[in-house]
Amino acid sequence: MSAGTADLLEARDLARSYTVRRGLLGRPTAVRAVDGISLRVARGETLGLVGESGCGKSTTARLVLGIEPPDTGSVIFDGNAMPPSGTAAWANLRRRMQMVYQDPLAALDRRLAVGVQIAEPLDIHRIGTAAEREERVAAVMAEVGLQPHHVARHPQSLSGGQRQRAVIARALVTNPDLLVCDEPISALDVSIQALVLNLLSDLQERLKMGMLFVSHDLRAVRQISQRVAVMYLGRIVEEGDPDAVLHEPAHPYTQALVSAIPHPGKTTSRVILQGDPPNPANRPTGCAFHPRCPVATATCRTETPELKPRRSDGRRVACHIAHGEAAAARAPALLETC
Amino acid sequence: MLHYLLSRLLRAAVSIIMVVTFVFVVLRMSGDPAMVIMGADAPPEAIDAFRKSWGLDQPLWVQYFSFFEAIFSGELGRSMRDGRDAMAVVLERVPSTLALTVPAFLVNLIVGVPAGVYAALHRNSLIDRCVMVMAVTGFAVPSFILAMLLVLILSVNLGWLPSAGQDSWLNAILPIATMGFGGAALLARFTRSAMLEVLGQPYIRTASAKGLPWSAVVWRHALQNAAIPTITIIGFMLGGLVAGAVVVESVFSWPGVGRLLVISVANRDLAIVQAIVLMIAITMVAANMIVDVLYGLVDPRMHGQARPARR
Amino acid sequence: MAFVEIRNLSVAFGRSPALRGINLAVERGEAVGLVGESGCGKSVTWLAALGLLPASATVRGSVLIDGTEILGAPKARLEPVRGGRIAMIFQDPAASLNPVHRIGRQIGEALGLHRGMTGQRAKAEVIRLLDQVGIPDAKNRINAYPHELSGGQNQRVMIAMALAGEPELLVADEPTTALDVTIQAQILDLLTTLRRDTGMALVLISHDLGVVSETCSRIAVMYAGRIVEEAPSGQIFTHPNHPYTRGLMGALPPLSGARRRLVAIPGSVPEAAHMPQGCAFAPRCNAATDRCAEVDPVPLPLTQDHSAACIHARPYHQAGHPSHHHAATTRERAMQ
Amino acid sequence: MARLRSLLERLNRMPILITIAVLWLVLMLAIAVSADLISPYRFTQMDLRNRLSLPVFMGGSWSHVLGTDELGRDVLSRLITSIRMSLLIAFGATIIGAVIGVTLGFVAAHFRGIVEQAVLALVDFSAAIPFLVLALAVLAFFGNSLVLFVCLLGFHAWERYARIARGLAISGRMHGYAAAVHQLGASPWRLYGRHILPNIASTLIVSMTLAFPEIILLESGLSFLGLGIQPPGTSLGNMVGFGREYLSSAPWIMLAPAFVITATALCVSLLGDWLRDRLDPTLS
Amino acid sequence: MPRFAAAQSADRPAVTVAVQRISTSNTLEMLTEQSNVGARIYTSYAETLLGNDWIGDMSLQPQLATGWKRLDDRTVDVDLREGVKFHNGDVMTAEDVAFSYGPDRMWGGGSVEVPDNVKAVARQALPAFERIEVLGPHKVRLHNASIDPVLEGRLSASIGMIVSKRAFLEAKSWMDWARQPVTTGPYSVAEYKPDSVLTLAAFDDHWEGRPPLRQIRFVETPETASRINLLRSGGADFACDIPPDQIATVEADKRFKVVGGPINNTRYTVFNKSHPVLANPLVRQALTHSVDRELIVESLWSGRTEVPRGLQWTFYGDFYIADHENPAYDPDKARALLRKAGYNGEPIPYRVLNDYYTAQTATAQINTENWRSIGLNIKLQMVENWGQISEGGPETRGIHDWSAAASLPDPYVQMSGSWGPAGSPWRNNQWRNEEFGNLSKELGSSTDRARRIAVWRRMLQIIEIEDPAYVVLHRNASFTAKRADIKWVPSQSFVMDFRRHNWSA
Ligand SMILES: Nc1ncnc2c1ncn2[C@@H]1O[C@H](COP(=O)(O)OP(=O)(O)OP(=O)(O)O)[C@@H](O)[C@H]1O
Ligand SMILES: Nc1ncnc2c1ncn2[C@@H]1O[C@H](COP(=O)(O)OP(=O)(O)OP(=O)(O)O)[C@@H](O)[C@H]1O
Ligand SMILES: [Mg+2]
Ligand SMILES: [Mg+2]
Repeated sequence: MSAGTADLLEARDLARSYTVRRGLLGRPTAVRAVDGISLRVARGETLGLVGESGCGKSTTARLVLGIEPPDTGSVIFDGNAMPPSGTAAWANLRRRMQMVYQDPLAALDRRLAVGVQIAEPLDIHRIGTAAEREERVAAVMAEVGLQPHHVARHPQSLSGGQRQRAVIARALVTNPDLLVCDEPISALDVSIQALVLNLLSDLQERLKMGMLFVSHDLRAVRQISQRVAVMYLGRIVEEGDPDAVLHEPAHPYTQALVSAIPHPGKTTSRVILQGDPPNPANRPTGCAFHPRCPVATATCRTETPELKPRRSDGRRVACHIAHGEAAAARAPALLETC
Repeated sequence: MLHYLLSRLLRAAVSIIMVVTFVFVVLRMSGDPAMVIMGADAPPEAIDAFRKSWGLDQPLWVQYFSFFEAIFSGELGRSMRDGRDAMAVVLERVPSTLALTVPAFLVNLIVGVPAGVYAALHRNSLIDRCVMVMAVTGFAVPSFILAMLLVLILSVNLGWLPSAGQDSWLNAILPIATMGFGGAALLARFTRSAMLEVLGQPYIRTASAKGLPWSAVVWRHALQNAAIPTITIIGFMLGGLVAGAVVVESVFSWPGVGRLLVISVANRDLAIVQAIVLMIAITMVAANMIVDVLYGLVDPRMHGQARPARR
Repeated sequence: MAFVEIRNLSVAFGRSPALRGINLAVERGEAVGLVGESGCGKSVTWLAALGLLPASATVRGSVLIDGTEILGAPKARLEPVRGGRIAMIFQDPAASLNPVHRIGRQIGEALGLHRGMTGQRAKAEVIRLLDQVGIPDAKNRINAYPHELSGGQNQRVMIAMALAGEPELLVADEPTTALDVTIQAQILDLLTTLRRDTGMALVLISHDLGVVSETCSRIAVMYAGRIVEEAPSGQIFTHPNHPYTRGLMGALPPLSGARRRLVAIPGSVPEAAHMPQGCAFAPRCNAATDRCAEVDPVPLPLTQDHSAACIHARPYHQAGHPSHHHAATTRERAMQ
Repeated sequence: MARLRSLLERLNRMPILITIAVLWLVLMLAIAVSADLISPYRFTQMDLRNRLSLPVFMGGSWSHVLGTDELGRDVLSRLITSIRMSLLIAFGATIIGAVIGVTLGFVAAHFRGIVEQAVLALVDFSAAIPFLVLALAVLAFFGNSLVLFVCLLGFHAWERYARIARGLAISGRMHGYAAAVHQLGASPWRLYGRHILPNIASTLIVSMTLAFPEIILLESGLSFLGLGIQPPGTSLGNMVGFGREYLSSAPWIMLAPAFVITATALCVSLLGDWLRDRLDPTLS
Repeated sequence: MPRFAAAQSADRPAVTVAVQRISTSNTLEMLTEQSNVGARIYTSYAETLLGNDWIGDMSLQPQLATGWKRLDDRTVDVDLREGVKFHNGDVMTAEDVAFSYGPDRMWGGGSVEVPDNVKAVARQALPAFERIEVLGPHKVRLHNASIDPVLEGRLSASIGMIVSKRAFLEAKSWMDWARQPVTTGPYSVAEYKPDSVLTLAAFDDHWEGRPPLRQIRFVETPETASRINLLRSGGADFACDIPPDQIATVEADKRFKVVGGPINNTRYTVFNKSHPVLANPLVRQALTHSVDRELIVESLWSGRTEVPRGLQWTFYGDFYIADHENPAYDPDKARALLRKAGYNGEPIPYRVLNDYYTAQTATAQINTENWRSIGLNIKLQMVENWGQISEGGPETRGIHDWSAAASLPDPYVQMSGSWGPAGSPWRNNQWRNEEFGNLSKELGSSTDRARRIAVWRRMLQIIEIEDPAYVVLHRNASFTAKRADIKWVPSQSFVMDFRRHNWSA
């Protein structure tokens, strides 16, 4: 945190559950999608958010943007608490915070041409004249690698990657202060990925844009973020410098994750996680990861580890073993670095 | 669940009170029932006496409150015309109305929905055009013209079916056909439009890619997603089941609720009108509940909107 | 004969061509990777093959399964193929799942269709499939609706649904974009195992070169509606021959070392309706010559199983290095 | 200029049936606008010695092209005046009903909770009130004014729009695009007007094209009960209603207006369906 | 025996009659069913002491009374027919007759609660009725409180249908009775579904012998076209209330015939003298002079009815003023009258019910056109019920339609009852005329026939010419379509006579 200025975004202790009912008469059960997350994003900084599928990343993204109200916890944007969704203050904030959706097809209105949809934030926040808007849209589209003739296309007649770029363009068109990207590049080929990642870093530098970058692509995360947080079952289990986290993962889950990164042209050995995948409707006691953890001990089964800086190098991690509070049950699997 | 039911019942009560009040005010303030029922030649004393005996000489609000008082004691009042218990009069008519409306409703469903689906699947084909022209014509031809034409052809000229009355089930065929035609047309058009809306969705492609035969894709996947407008219309149809159809009942001299309503409104026979309106309101409310449950069934996203579980 | 053979497949939407003559063969049990520029026609290829494109598309060419033409085949011939012989995993899982049906039902449907399973048996199988793709709490999740699942979970439902029909060929269109690497690894393992055990062929469409190289034995690179390079996966990374393929390799963000600015291929794909006369990649190619703007290159065999559609591509010896001289003969051949 | 050209181009692409429909509607509008100029007689002008005279195509004279009615009035002149009246009523009421219904439906869908309950209570209320009673109310309390009459008929179908709009809007809001637009900071106006409305427009268009003939017929029913357009005024429904006794003896009195009703409804529907299909970019 | 009866009844036809309305009040008791509508049905199941020769000249005929003798101006002795049975098998006695005219049924104050409006109706029909005295098992004496020139005639009024005392007292309430009366007519009420169907079954113990029909069904068929179609498709043998324009349509099929014609009911249009414009008799005279009756009869009625000489009937005998003239159709004279009256375009409302009377709307439109053509600003208002016709202040009530019927050969009952000081227009301040009022009283109390005729002539002059209260349009006509092979004669009223003397097929 730079001295004097508050963080752009600060989330404290966010939690969110969904009720699901099985059948008409089924008993409602709570699914804890996010279970106590705190994070900060400074101006000009990118926080990468990685983690297992279904661990609550998209939900976190929605919560920090105030699209959904958290059950508990609070979001502070630019020093002020997030106004309730739907209010004028909330709506005004939107020009400063934007989101790139995970599923672009669903996030686009199939009745409107993409050009119109990209221009929409400008229309909504009455930015510029009609001509300026048109110009701006053309510029953004070019920046994300869309061609001028795509302006009049409807979402369903675009390819997956083109749609994704349309969503990115829409999010960038207002030059937001905060950008939350939920899998922004998953459908892009590497060349366009490069284009988009370069674009994002440029904007970040130029506009001091803060970014929450949710992705499964650890290369991209490393490329773009200053810090990375690893989530597991609704909580952050490790946070730190991307290189450090990716090369010397402290948490056993991170270790498994890093080992699974595929490398073009090589076939590598990796840690395949054993045991059942985690179920947010039925959270294990103690450390949520312990049923699948190769090094879990008795403590892990009963005591929930806290996310705190490790004494050795100050890495924030939530693991009894990493903190040396418990001895590993077995020697950790050999992790090769690359 | 309980909360849902309670709010539903509260709303139903509010609507019903509004309906009853409205009908009361309208009927009371648009023509003197004494005059209407006794006729133009009745001596003024008779009219005064009539007014007095039905409490029509009281101020409106007194009448209103005593009317509600009576309702809460389960007494809907008596017909001003012949002194019969209003509910009994209405209930006596309901079966004969249902004898027309229920089959007509089924005809609507059985003909209308498939016709709409079919037309959607063959968009712009000759068949689509024919179905839709039929549907529009069926809807735009005044029902008494349709009824009269059916009667002229099938009863008067061919002598196959009776033209009016209520002597056997044969009498019901023509009125049901008349009513069925218009309603089916309505459903067909809504269904077609909603189907077209859905057929371009990616999940329809998924279903096809699974290898489902096209008919199964349509019936199992598309129809349910397209169902909301159709269900809404079906809800209105369900709600209208007890109200009958004025024109058709008149043309076929079918003594149903619709005609009773017209006669009773014309006579300002409040108790009967209220009894009918109450029945209609209750069916409407019931139909709405059914519709809401159906909404939830066809589109799980409409159910409760994944309300957060607050701890 | 190849199990599936696509010959000269071309697709146009109105006046703009999306595919400009695709030739691709997939053998039984083979895993083919399909990579390429976003919007180059990877998805359309397979949608066209299975007859799933909207009516506005004009499709030409031929798609043979075991020698039987399925392009433009009547529904009765096409339906058993879809899902049963060729299953497809779509790119946008959330939109591609029916929002009003429970996921268990959607998967069960495929089981009923292609494996005649119903009732409890089908349910047990659905749970097994969901377990297999790593959906937690499968027993309860079969009752979930797509909107109650996360992006990655929906994607896995799509995968389970495609596997339900035990297809002979699985076309997976970016099946792991929403999955974290551990689950991705698990899914890829699963696909590989299935391939080994059942002889299922796999076409993997992906942008993740790592994923493709790990899973597939052969890789086809597409650009602007054509296959521009095709090679065994080892060779394509060691001997990328088409300049586009080389560009792709170069754009990959590194996982270690100093962070440098990424190198994207400059320029953009030409508009489909206004394809340049010569090589479609020429305007963006740093090795382009005048000739490139005139000649529309056809695939040239470089080695026995490596071909590239570039007039500058040169044959090489598998062990050796490609020479840096232009072979006139190659150029001439390309011109025919 | 370019716009004009593209318009012409579009017209060129219109199927023949649609062209006919458009032409018919234009004709009707022209008749409505110039009714006073083109009608050969005053529509109330009676010629009792020349009652029920045959139309030309049944062998009548050219002085009354469509024959005369039971009071010897020129059917053509009455038809022309009726077209004006009925078009006014039908278009006016259809639009009023749609606007009120859709607005309230959206309001219900947007606010949910107590507002939704209130709107739904109103819907139930209005659906349960026999239209007859409603008509009675308006006419008894406000007199027989045309404006009120149009509003009244507009109220007829509002609850259908309201329910459909609410149902579809709730379902639409669950879609990702609505959430996305909401998060862009769009006002409810924009969300409902620009995104949800076009997405549910096709159903609403169908509903409106259905409401059109319905309203004409409803007016006929009301006229018949003495609550609609009153003699000596005339409307298509009114002509059909009063002419129906003559279905077998002098069919031209009512068949001409019945034909106009049906044909206009047909054209409106064809046009509506076509428009609906055009507005739907997923079709093509 | 039952078998024989069955065989017997099987050889008699059953007929179905399609009617627009069965009973306005939904009752079969004539004390509550006061409209023209009820007249059609009641003679088939109920009988009065004196009857009318409906299909003849309307003259009084013995019915349940075999003879009557006037003792003085206020008393009549009546001999009752013997061997008359009620539908419940009881034999009719003087007790039943006295009861039928007694407090329990009509006047109240007896053991049964009588609705007040019934009392009022009874009082209007029998204004000075005192009591009926039982003189013997088959002899009664009627006492009237005042002199009544038409006392016997009143015994033929429909409200005086003779009912079974036992059955009446056994009924749960007056209204229950009114829906199921037990009477003496040739047919008994087998089933009555209000607004739908009334089935009458032959009453074989009727004093005239077995009635000619096994069963009569009146089915309510509100639509004209439906009635005709019902007839044409064989669903009915009679279709009532056929508008004149449809006669040709029906008769185009040789199997059917339309019978009927003018009846003893006259259509007229009445004025509200308290309306500021109509207060001026000149304006009203102008109105009367611009009604083209002949044209209406000619066009709307195809000439099948006639224009009476004012509100009087030929069966009035020497009360019929043969030289009385209706105001002639003379637009110029009407315009002149208007000028004289200083009328300048004030609106005059004309309230019309939608075809309550046959061709009412058409007639009203013709009148309106005629009135407008002389410069009157007539505002045609279609209203929905009688209540709305009399609503509002005097300036909102101008003109409306009415009809009048007479069944006794004396103008007093009809004219004084409708327009005299006891009539509703007088009491509603719609039309009053002092001289007319006094004459009306004299007409009712005098026994000097010549004087009464003179009084009557003057009354007509006042109410139709000098200070017009109304303008007579034409006689009403009633047309009934029937199977051509049925020999059946319509009456000069709404009554349908299905007795044995009027049936053969
Ligand atoms: N329905 C359609 N109408 C018009 N053009 C279409 C349609 N569908 C696809 N296209 C165009 O066809 C081209 C190929 O699309 P396709 O979806 O196959 O691309 P892709 O290779 O799958 O790309 P991505 O990796 O981005 O998904 C694209 O340029 C796209 O814009
Ligand atoms: N509307 C909902 N109703 C019920 N459960 C939900 C809902 N939305 C999300 N969940 C559950 O919450 C959990 C977290 O979902 P979320 O979408 O945040 O995951 P994610 O981390 O984004 O995963 P992915 O990488 O697969 O997109 C999942 O288990 C999901 O099933
Ligand atoms: Mg997600
Ligand atoms: Mg694709």
